[in-house]
Amino acid sequence: MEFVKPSVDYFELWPLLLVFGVACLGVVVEAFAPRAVRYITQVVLALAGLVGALVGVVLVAQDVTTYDDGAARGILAVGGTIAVDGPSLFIWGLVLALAIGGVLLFAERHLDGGMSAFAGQASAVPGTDAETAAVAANREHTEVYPLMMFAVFGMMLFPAANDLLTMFVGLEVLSLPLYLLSGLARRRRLLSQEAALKYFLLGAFSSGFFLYGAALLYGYAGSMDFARINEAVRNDVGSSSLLLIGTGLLSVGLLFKVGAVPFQAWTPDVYQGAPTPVTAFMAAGTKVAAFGAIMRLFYVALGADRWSWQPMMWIIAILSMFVGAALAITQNDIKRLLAYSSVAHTGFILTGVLGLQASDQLAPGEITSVQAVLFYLTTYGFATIGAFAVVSLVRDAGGETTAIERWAGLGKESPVVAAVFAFFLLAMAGIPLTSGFVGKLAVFSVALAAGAWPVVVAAVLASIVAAFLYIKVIKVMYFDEPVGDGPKVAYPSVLTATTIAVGAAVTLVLGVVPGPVLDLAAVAGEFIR
Amino acid sequence: MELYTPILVLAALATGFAVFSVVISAFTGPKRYNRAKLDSYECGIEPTPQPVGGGRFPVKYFITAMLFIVFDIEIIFLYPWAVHFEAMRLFGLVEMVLFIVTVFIAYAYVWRRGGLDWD
Amino acid sequence: MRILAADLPDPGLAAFGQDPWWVVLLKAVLIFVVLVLLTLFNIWFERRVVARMQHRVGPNVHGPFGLLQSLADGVKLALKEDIIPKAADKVVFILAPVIAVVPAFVTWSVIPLGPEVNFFGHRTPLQLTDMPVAVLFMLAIASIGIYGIVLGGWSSGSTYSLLGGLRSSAQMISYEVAMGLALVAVFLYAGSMSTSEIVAAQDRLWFGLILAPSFVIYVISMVGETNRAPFDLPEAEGELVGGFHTEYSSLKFALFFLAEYINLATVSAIATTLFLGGWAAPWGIENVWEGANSGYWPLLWFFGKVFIFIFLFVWLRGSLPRMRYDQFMALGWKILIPVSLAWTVAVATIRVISLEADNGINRTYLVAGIAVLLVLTVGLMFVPERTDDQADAAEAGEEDHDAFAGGFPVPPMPAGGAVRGAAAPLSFSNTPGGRTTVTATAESKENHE
Amino acid sequence: MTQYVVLSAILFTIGCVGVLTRRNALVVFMCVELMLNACNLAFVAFARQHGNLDGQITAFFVMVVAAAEVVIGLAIIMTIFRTRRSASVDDASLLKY
Amino acid sequence: MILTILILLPLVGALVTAFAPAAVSRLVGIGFAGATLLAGIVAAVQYEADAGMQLTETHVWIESLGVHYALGVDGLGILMVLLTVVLVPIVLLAGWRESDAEGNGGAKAFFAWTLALETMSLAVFTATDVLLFYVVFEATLIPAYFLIGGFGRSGRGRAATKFLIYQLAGGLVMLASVIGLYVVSADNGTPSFLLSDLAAIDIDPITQRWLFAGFFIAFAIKAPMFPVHTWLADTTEKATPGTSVLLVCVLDKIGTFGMLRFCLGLLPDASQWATPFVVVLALISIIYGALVAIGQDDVLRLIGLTSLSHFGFIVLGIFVFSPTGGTGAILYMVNHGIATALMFLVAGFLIQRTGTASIREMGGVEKSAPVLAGFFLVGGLAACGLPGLSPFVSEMMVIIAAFDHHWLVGSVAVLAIVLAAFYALWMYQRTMTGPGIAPVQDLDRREVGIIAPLALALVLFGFFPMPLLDVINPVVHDTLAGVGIAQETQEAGRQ
Repeated sequence: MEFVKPSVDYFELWPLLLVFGVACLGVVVEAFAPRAVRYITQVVLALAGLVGALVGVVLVAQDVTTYDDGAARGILAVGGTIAVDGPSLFIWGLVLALAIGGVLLFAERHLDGGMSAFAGQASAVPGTDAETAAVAANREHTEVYPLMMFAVFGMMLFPAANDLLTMFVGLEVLSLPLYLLSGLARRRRLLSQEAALKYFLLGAFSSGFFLYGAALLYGYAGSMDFARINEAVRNDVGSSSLLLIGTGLLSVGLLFKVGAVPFQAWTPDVYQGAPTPVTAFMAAGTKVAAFGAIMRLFYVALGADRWSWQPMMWIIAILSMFVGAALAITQNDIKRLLAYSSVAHTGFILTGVLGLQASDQLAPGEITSVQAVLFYLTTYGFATIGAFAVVSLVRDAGGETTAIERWAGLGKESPVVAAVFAFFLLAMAGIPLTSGFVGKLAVFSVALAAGAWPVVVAAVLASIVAAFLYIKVIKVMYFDEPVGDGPKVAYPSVLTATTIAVGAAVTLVLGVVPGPVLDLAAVAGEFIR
Repeated sequence: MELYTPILVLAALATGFAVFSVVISAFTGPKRYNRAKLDSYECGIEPTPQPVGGGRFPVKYFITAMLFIVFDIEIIFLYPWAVHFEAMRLFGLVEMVLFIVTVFIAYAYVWRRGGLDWD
Repeated sequence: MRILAADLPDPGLAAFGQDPWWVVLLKAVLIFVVLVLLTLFNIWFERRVVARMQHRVGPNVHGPFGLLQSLADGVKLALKEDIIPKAADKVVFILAPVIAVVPAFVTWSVIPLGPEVNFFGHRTPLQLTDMPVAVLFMLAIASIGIYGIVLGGWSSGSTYSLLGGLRSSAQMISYEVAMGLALVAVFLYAGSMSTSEIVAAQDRLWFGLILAPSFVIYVISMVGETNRAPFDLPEAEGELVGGFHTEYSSLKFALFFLAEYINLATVSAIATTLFLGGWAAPWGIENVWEGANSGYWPLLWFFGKVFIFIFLFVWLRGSLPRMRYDQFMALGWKILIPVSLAWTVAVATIRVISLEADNGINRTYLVAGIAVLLVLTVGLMFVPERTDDQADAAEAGEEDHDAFAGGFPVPPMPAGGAVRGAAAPLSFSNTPGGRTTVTATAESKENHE
Repeated sequence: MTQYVVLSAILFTIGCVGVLTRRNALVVFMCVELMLNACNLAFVAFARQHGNLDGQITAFFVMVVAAAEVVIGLAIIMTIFRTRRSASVDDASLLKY
Repeated sequence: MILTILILLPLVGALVTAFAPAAVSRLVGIGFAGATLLAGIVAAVQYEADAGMQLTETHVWIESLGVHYALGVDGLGILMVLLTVVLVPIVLLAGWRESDAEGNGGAKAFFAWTLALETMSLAVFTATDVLLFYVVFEATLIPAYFLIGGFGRSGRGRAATKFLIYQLAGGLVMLASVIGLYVVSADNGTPSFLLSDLAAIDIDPITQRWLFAGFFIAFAIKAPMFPVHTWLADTTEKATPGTSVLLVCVLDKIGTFGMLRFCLGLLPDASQWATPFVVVLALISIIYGALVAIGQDDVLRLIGLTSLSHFGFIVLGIFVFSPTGGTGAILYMVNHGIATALMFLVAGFLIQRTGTASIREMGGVEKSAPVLAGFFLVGGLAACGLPGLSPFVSEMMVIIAAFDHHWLVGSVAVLAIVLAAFYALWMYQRTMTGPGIAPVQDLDRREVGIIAPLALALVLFGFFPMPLLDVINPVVHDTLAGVGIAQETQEAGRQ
């Protein structure tokens, strides 16, 4: 058997490899460092790794040159399995930035009496003396940092994968640590464990679909490689039923990850049950990575087959927006509410994904769908992580108070927190002068330009419903009389404070001067086809 | 598939023998009913009823099983690599060393956390 | 993904899959018969040898030298009542012995017993069949055998059987890892997984010599794999009465017995094939007599080597005490596996150096990789185990709590681990340790009931 | 080859139905594994059909992933089980919408 | 540049007020409002009539979306700016005390939000880039929301939410049209949101109609028209009079302002096409508003509903496409601003004194508080268009134009005057005359000082509307020119 040695291109990959290395190093630290120094070591290690990787992304981004056919910039690494191109790099940077915020939230210890938000001893049964002992011993799982780094690695691999196998591996590497993390809450452990269980079962289920879809596509095209699949689709080899079913199953797996209707069932439970820092990181990061993957798969591999998957996407987008917004209104738990709103946002982003147009149909300087979606992801990511960070501040004796009615009077209790949260909500509602508005504008524009006007109309109507939802919360915070002694706001350490501040700042800046980021997304440009 | 049919022949032979002896023992042996004899053996004391599903096991067995899976998977990758090693040479070696080291990190973690201790 | 092209059919296996049906049938029957007889002989052999070692006589009544003893035992078993306890899960209970015994036979289908011979006027190798993944196949089948034991133990509905089954499964999988890793080195050198080609690859030098560590690891783990003394913990009569087959009687029990002894022969045969040159005559012999490796003679060499191993088994049983379970597991997980991993890498390195000798390789690149691994290994070897986790145990003993949450028959160590290893001198200093041991045992017992 | 694909499809469907209908978390989980293995079968079958090894390699990776899922999944299920002595997904009902 | 200063001044004021110590915050706020007033006057002085769009400034804002930070005012814009900068200080003064009343958000917040609102409104009136307009158009809602929700009578929270939902809904519908414009401009070369660029494109009629629908719905909600007016009554009832002034007299003008700027300016054909429909709606609003107003018992609610009728007039004036009508409409916007502001403020003082807003529980105020009653009467008469007060002029012009358009339309409009007279005078009669409640204390010097200018303005423009008309006519001429061309083409098409 002849063997062709693949080129690994370590330089372009080193952000990826660095994150993975740091994750492994974290495990080594867990194994050998004494318990006393683990916390600080892990936090420093994780932050250093992420920042280093971020720098790496910038360097690589400056370094990459045009790919041979000239349409896109970047390279195909590791024998064509990983595409380091503009969108990949943009998403890497975004994920890393969000992950830094995540680490800061993970490391927060001031909110809950000097303890992090994670269980002292996950294996100890809740309510047993084993658990109380673990709490008394001031235990905490510092494994969360390596786990998170693995998840980040997956989030970076997922959108950069250039064949179905790598994409599947990325999907799993991103999911598995999150399953565990969402089960590690210190408070309300039963809820948390259930969340983990549901997330895991449904997640594994959906990844099964993804895999079978991949198998069928492989059967159709005879290769896992996106470019090959694209060729096959263009030349229309093989039976189109394989292609159709395969595409459907693949999209089931992917749409589950972004929590699109009808695959959103896990979202509220997991968002509510998981420890809030995890929720923040997961909500922001997973969506970014998964949408990167969705765009790559559907644009690069199945772009030629647009007309068969777009109708499905239309329906799913519309459903997601309406169901998400409508169900969100009925919620009385802030985390569930945000979860459903994230479902609605999935619908909006899908609207942008639908804006796919051949480059010759675009006017010079007109915004492309990739650009729009990337921008929306940026705005959404920061707003979400900020919002959940704020949620982790509002507490009472039993931990966080997530019941919305208990938030009444927050405007008087702590005007700053209330204002920041209201700001995030307005951003999600897409009020002008917040980043959310520009994001909506961008995705709607591309969708309309691509002729998906029914979706845009539906999106507009849905965002009216959604707006009502966010305003409802703002009204509670400002104009309702507090029940009982009203909510208390725990004073955060600099870590959470930084995260919230950065989130708010980004949300504001992107709302007022979105130009630079939009241009960056434009420079990120096209996928390597 | 020619290569595999002989195996089936042998397997059929063995199965036939096994089934035969299981069946035949029902007829050759005597049948003398005795309640105590049908109880599960508990050193003579009154046997304790088994909890449904065999009850709960020490978590150690679980951990062992998981470790086994991990290493079995590693072996899955080692075998083809070993067989085609001559083709890959240095590249293969380096990649495999990286792979082994990665697995080894997890192994070290388990070891240090007492996952391998049976006391 | 475009690295690999389609694989070509393995030229080395041209000889196989050509036999007419009657040859196949005949071969199969022969193997079957040979195995049954071999078992009968092995039982007798073991009893005689152990008896010698213990200055007894052993079975000597039935037939010459009591050769028919095992046969008699078999018949006796067949005439015993076939009991199915009422707590048992009937179907599985009956199925278990079958599942245990069939794989034991099937494994032999890929063992090369000799070269191509004239088989009733038809040229065919002395081997039922072979395939590119023969060794993998053997391992797979062997691990199916484990199901028989686990299911047998589980379906008996008796605590002893249950724990016996659990233990045996745990120890089998533990040692299967070490075994599997030990084989990697062989494939590295043979460049194939088909048994016949591995044998062919050893025509110059036996792997048992150049790959001594692999050989040693394999031998140790094969003993563990077969639940034989000193690793016969699943049947530790002191703790578990009969282990997984406590509730079995009559021919069902006989089948388990049969399976165990066939596995004995199987692992020996595998060892012979992979490490001792299979059916090839020991060196020197073909120099003085070139016919040694042709015709049916190789059968002699092959079974000779197999019997060496079987004697080794018996010898071990006769001379070594049973290990404690935790020591046993520690041996498997903490010594065999790391060592075999390190050894594998070392072998691969040597291979590369020898292969790339002509074009000078970049050694620093290479050494770096090895260094990382060795540092990790050595570091692991010499760090005292669980230093900080003992501290944890002191402050909140929930990890141990998990450890025997369901009750675990082996007495737990006192926190200090003072009496680890059998030979700790008994003194007043560790009597509290001893006392805790006792109490812990009691509580664990009642936990698990 | 098609019959292998059909078989894999059947297995996949069985697993899928199992996930949707069964209530015991462990059984659900096994059904998921069944789905993954059905995928493996399909991959290998297609690999043989197309005469390249991609599918077989994929099968390896799928095994790895399946193993990882087993490890994590069993850990999670066991934690729940230890907590409430029941592995039924219906009992996991604290989270209601 | 002056316009940017004009916009930034109140913004800075809002921030400073928000962070200033409570003691001086009100002074700071009023100071900035005054400064803004000055800036507005300066701008007005620099503005010369009959020179089209001027004081313009243009910078690229979001390049990839073709969005610019582009400002400029024509006659209409400058008038609205003036109206705003004049009304805001008055509102602040009027809210000097009551915004501190218990249950309210406090004067500091009131002043800060009001100034923020002023910034946004000024930006709306001066924006010449569609997206910039949209952005600030939506942004006005936030301060308005907090003004309504934070100050006024109980139940204001719901009112605020209702208000915001209505407005957001309209806004988002409009967003669709805005994006539509973007796509259209992208299809015709490079995408741009500049009014000037967009006016250059001639959009095919069908697209125009869709876009028109989006814009018109938004503006109809903003300037309450018949089907989508229901937020108005609740809001004006619950909010403080000051807030109501800002809403009705400034914010709602954005609606009619937008109709002139965008519907007529950018989509002439569609506007032509929609005329019958819009005119009917306008008439319904006129009559319906008047009728409902008559039935009201709450003073503020009543006043709010009267302006529904007035906005009907304005829209009618705009959509009859005649110079008289257009001029009348724009003039009406100014006058209505002044008159209604007067009404609201006086009513506010009245409610402060009587402690109730229910007409049924008032009466005979004129005996104890003649000055208050006098101002109230002026306002009422202005509302029903008494000759000599400025609304009369505009109302007449609109009605004449209506008759030119179609005799039926005109006569319906006339009918409204009668109704107006009825509700205005009947309200006055029920509250001021007749058997008195406990005597109330008359307006003090501060309050007189606050509302006197408005009354004066009413009288002044009643007799000398010329200065306003000079500013207005060119705008109307330009706008109608745009539409008129369309008319001719249509006729050409018919022959």
